Amino acid sequence: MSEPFTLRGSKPTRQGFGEGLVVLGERYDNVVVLGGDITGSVMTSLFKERFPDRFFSIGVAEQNATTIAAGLALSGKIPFFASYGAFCALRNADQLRISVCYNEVNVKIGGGHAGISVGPDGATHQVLEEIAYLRTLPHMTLVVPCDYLEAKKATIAIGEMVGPAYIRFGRAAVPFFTRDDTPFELGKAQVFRDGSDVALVACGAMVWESLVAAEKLAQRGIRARVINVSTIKPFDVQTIVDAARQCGAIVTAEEHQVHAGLGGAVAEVVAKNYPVPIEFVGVKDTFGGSGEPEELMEKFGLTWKEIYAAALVAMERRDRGFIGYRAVKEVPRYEELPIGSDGQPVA
Amino acid sequence: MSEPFTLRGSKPTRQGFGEGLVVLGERYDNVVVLGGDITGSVMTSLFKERFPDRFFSIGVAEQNATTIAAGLALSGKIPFFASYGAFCALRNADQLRISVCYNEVNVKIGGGHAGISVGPDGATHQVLEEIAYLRTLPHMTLVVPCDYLEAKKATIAIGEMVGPAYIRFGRAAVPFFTRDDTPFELGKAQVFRDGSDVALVACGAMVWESLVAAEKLAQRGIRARVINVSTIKPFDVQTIVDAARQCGAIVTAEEHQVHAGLGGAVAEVVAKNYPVPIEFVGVKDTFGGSGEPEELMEKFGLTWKEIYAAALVAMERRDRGFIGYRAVKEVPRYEELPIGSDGQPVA
Amino acid sequence: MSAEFPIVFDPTTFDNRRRQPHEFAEIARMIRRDIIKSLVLAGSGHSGGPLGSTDIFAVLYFGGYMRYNPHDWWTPRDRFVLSAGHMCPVLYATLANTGAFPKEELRTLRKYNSRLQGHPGRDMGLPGIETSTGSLGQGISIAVGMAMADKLLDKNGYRVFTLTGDGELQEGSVWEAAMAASNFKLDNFCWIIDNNDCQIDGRVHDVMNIYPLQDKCRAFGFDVVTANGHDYAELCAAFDRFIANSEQRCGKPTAIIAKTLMGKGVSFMEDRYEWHGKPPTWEQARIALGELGEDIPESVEA
Amino acid sequence: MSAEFPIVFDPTTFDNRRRQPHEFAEIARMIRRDIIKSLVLAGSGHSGGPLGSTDIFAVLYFGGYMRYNPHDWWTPRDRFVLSAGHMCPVLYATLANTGAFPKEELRTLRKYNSRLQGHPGRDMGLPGIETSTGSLGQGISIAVGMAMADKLLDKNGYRVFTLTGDGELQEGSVWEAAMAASNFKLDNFCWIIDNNDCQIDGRVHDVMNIYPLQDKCRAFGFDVVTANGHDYAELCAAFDRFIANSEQRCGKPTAIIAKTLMGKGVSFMEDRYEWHGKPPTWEQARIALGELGEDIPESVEA
Ligand SMILES: Cc1ncc(C[n+]2csc(CCOP(=O)(O)OP(=O)(O)O)c2C)c(N)n1
Ligand SMILES: Cc1ncc(C[n+]2csc(CCOP(=O)(O)OP(=O)(O)O)c2C)c(N)n1
Ligand SMILES: [Mg+2]
Ligand SMILES: [Mg+2]
Repeated sequence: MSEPFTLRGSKPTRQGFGEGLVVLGERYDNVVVLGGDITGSVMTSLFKERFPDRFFSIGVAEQNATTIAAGLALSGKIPFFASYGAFCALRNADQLRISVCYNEVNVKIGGGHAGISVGPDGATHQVLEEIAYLRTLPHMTLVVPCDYLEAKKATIAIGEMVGPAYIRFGRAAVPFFTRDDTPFELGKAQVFRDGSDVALVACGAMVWESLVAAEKLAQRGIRARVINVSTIKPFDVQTIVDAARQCGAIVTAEEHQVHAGLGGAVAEVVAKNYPVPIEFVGVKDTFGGSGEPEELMEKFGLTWKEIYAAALVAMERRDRGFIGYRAVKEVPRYEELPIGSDGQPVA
Repeated sequence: MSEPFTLRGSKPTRQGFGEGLVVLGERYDNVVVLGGDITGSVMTSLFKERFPDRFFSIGVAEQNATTIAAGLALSGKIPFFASYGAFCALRNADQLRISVCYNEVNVKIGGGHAGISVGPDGATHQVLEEIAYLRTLPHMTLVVPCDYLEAKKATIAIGEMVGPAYIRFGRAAVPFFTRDDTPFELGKAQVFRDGSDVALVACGAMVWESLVAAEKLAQRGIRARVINVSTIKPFDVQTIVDAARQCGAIVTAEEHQVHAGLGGAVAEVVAKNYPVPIEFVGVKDTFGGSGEPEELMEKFGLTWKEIYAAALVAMERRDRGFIGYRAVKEVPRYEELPIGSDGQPVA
Repeated sequence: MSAEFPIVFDPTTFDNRRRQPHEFAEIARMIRRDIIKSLVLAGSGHSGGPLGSTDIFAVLYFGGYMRYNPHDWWTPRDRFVLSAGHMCPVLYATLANTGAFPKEELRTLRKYNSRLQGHPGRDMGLPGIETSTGSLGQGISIAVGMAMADKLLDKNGYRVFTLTGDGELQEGSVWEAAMAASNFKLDNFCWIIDNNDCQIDGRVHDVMNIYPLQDKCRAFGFDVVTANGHDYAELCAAFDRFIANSEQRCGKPTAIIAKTLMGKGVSFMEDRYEWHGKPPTWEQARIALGELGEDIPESVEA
Repeated sequence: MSAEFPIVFDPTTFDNRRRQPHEFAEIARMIRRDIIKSLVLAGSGHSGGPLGSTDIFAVLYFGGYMRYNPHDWWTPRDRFVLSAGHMCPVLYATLANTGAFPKEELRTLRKYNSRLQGHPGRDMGLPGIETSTGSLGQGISIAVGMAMADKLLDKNGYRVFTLTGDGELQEGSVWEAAMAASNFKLDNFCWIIDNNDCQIDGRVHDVMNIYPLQDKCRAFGFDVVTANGHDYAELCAAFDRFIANSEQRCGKPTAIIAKTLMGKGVSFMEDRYEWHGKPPTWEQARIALGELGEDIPESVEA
C-alpha cells in the first residue's frame, strides 16, 4: 500500500477529533462527552452544541472526569473525555490504570496539546511523556493520528470499538494530506510511501515530515519507506519487522520524548525480531518551552531535516556493517552535513 | 568488575530504604520525611520514630504530599515522600512532572509495592508501569536496587545528590546477596558476573534470578554476563553497549511490564549503538492478581527459568545470524525445552 | 504447631426486606464470622474496616434498601460501589450471604485466580462486584458516574450507594466527586462514610485531620445524616431519609456519616487502628468466632 | 494592514509600603497597561484573569504586605506562589514594576527562550518566580510546603501567599492542600481566591458549581475573609487580618475570597469569560490602553 500524498492545506488534528465526535453522536445515542473546561480548545464544543443533552461539564477535575466516565461506561454509555494530554493522561494516571484499564471499560480519552507544537503556552502544557505510560497499560488502545482527516477516522474508530482507548492530538494546524480513501485501520501501521533503502517510522505530525524527508532523499536516489504508525497500541509488529528486514535501517520520528515512546516500541520489536540500526528523532530528554510552533519544531529538532540526517546515519551504520561499534555519536545537524559530489548533503 | 555472590538470606528492599533514610537523617538536618499513611509498610516509620520532628504525616493525599515536598525543597529541605508506587508515581504523575521535574527540585520519592511480588493485595497494588513513565521525565534520577543492601546504599545516594529522584522497591522479602564492598554508583550499571556468551541485564529482584540463571547456564558451559542496572535513569549506555558488542545476545529481566521499561531502555540503546537480538522477560501486558509472591512470580513468568530459556533463544538467534527473520515466536517455557545430549535443556 | 481448626461456612443465605433490629444483629453476626473465616484462611487482608462496617452492609443489603436479584445479579438493580476497596472482605461475605455465589467460595479470598481478589477486580466476574476498586478515592467518582447515567440519561430510577472510608476523605478526588454529585443534583446518590476515625497510621484526626466532617459534606452540597453505625434503627432512619430524598427528587445527594468502631464485634480489635490491615491468627480467630457466637472445639494441638 | 503601534514601557518602578487607595489605583493602572502591552506583543496569552486580579497584586506587592528586596530577590523574603499559573502576565508586570527586572523584558512574554514563559518556569531564573506552575491545583500545595518549612522547621517567621483561580477550586488537590494547611495550623499561610466566577467554558457556577465557597473554606479550617477585589480598603483590611492572624499565631490559615471581575479595567473585557485566554488585538489594545489612561496616537494605517 503506497500512494503519493499531496498537501491539501493545514488543519489541526483536534478538529478531526471534534468532528469525529459529532459523527459518533449522530450514529450512537449512547455516546456522551465530558468536558474539562477547555472544550473549545479540544473541540468537544462541537459535540456540546449539537448534542447538549449528552454533554456534561465536569469542570477542572480530570481525575473525576475519568472516573465518572468509568461509571458511565459501566452503565452502558460510551463516554469520551477530552482535555490536554498533561491533564487527561497524567493528572489522572492512576484513574486510567485502575478505573479504566483494569476495569476494562469502554472509556475514550481525547488528549490534546500533545507535543512541542503547542507553542507559546510553554513546557507545562506540552506533553511529551504520555505515550510511554499509555502503552504500558494493559487493555489500552492508543492512537496518534497523522493529520486532521485521520484524526476524524480514528475518533470514529475508537468510538466503535469496545474497550479503553486514547487518542492523542495537537493544537497547531499541521499539514493535511490524507484522503478519504487513505487506508486507516486500528492496530495497523500503513506504508505511506514505498522504498527499501531506509524506513522512516513516524506518528502524528512527524509523518508528514517523514514524507518530506523521503522526497528529499529521493532527490539523491535514496528510496525511503514511510510508515505511519497511527496505532501505537496494539502495535503492528509485522509491518515494522518487514521494514527492518527489507530496509535494514530505521529512523523513528515522534513529537514525544525520544525515550520509551514510538521509538522505544520500534526498538523493542526490532530487537526481538530482526535487529537493525535505528536512529531516533524526538525530544531529547528536555522539557519544552514557549515559542511559535514552527520555531519550536526547529529548535527542538523535529523537522524533516533531522529525519533526513538520521536516515543517512542509519544507512551508513547498516552499510558499514552495523555490527560495527558506534561511539555513541549524535546525528549531525542537517546544516552541518557535508555536501557530496552530487551537491546534496551526505552523511 | 565481577565477583561470585552468595545468598546471605532474604530481606525486603523496603527495609534498605527505611534504614537508609535513618542514616540520612543522622547525617543531614534538613532531610525530612512525608508520610502517606502507609509508613509502616514503606518503612518510613523507622525515620518517624527516630526523628519525629522531621516527619510530617500528610495522610492519604499523594498529590499533595508530592507538591508539598516540592515546596519544602524550595525552602532548602531534602524531603522524601514514600508510598506505594501506584500512588506515588501515578496518582501524582502530573505533580511529578511539573512541580518536581520541571521545577528541578530536590524531591525524593520512595515507591514501594513494585512488581508482582506484592502478593495477595492484587493488581491494583502491584505497580508494573511506572518505570516507563519515570524514565521519560527530564531531570529525574530513577533507581531500582537489586536487594536490601543496595536499596540502603541507593537511598543514601539519592539523598546526597541534588535533584529529583525516585527509588523503586518491593514488599516481599527477596534474596539478599550484595555486600558492603559490592560496588554501587548512581548512573552506573554493574557487571555482577563475567561472561561473554550472552548478557543478562536486569534490575530489582530479577538480578538475583539472573545470577541463578547464569549459574544454571554455566552448568552447560554457557558463560553469561549478569548486569545489574540499578540506575535506570540516567542510563549507563556504555556498559550495555559493551555487553551487546562482547556477547552479541541480550536478555532483559524486570518486574515490570515488558514494554517501555528496562527492556525498552536496553532496546533503544542497542538499536542506536550496536544492534543485537534481545529477549525480554517481564509481565506480558497484563495486570497482576492475588496470590503468594513466589506463586505469582512463577505464574507471571518472572523466575530464572524464563531468563534461562530466553538466553538460549537469544543465543540461537545470534548464532543463526540474527539478521535471520524470526517469526515472532515466543520463548518456550523452561519445562518445555527439549533435553540435549548433556541432559540439560536446550533451545 | 499451628492451632488451625476446620473452617465451616454456614450455607444459610438471607433475603432482602424490612427487618427488626434483632434480625439485623443475627445477620451481622453471620457476616462477621464469615469475614473472620475468610481472613484467617487467606492469611492476609483487612479485618478492621470490614468488621466495623458490617452493620451497615447488613442493613443495606438485607433491609430492603438496595434492590437486586441475587440469583441474576446483572438484571436491573441498584448499584453499590465499595470505594474503600480494601474493605472487600465484608462485601464478599455480604454478597455470599445474599446467595449471589456459593459461600464456600469465601475460602478462596486472596488466592491465585480467585474471584475474591485482594481488592475487588471486576475482571473476575463475581456477581455484585460492579467495578474494580482499591486505589482510594476512585470508587466514589465511579458511583457518581453511575448515578449520572440514570438521573440524567436513562431515568430508570435506580439508586447508587457508595461507601468510603474516612481516611479516604483525605484524597482530593473524593471532593471532586462530592462537588459533582451536588452540581448534578444527584438525589439518587447515597454516600456512606465509615467514620471509624482510624486509618493505617493512627487516628484520622492525627494522621490528617478531616474534621469538621458534617460541615464539609454540607458545604459540598449534601444532605447530611449522622448515625451510629452499629445502631440498626439509626441506620434504617438514615437510609429511609435517603430513599425519601430520592423519591421526592429533593435535588440533593445524601451523605450518611456512620460513626463506627474499627473491628467492631471482636473485643481485642475494637477501635484499634492496628487492625486496619491484618488478618487474625488462628488463635485469635478462635476467640473472635467465640465472641461472635460460634464455638470452635479445641483442636488436638492447642 | 495591521494597526500596530509602538509599545513603550514606562520605566517607573514602585516601592513597597503602606499606601492610600488612590496610590494603589495609579499602580494598578500601570500594571494593567503593562499587561495589555506584553500580551499584544506576545500575540497569545491570558487577559481576563490578570486584569481582574491586578488590584490584589498592587496591594500585595506595593502595600507593604509582602516583604522582599526587588534588587536581591533571593534573600530572606515572604513567598508568593501563583497557583493559577496562566495568570502570569500580571505577576510578570508586577515584578517588573517592583524593579526586580527591567520592564523592557516584558516584551519577551511567551517568546522563545524568554524568562517570561507562557506559564511560570522556574528554570528561567526570573527574580520573583518562586516555582513553576501552570497545571492547576499544584501551586497551592507548593505554597503549603513552603509555609510548613518555616512554621514547623525554620521558624524565621516568613509568610506565604498563594493565589488560585476559582475554577481552579474544582481540582481536588486544592482541597488536599487546604486540609493540610489547617491540619498543620499554618497561620503564616494566606490563600487568596480570585473569585471572578469565570473560567474558560463559562460561569464557574455553570461549569461546575463551587459554591457556597465561604462554607467550604471554613469547613476546611480557614479563617475566611471576603473582600471586593477591586476595593483597596477592603483588600488592605483582608491582608491586615491575615497579618494579625499570623502575628498572633492564631493557629489557622487565612483565606481571602476576593470578588473580582474578569478583565477589570477594560470595558469590553469586564466580566466576560471569553477573555480568559485571549490577548487583545492591536486595535483592542489601543482602546484598552486609552481606557487605562494612556493615549496612543493614531497610527498611519489605522
Ligand atoms: C490512593 C491510595 N493511597 C493509599 C492507599 C493505601 N491504603 C489502603 S487503605 C488505607 C487507609 C484508609 O483509611 P480509611 O479510609 O479510614 O480506611 P480504614 O482504615 O478505616 O479501613 C490506605 C492509606 C490506597 N489504597 N490508595
Ligand atoms: C490541571 C489543569 N487542568 C486544566 C488546565 C487548563 N486551564 C487553564 S486555566 C483554566 C481555567 C481556570 O479557571 P480559573 O481558575 O477560574 O481562572 P480564570 O479563568 O478566572 O483566569 C483551565 C481549565 C490547567 N492549566 N491545569
Ligand atoms: Mg477509617
Ligand atoms: Mg475564575
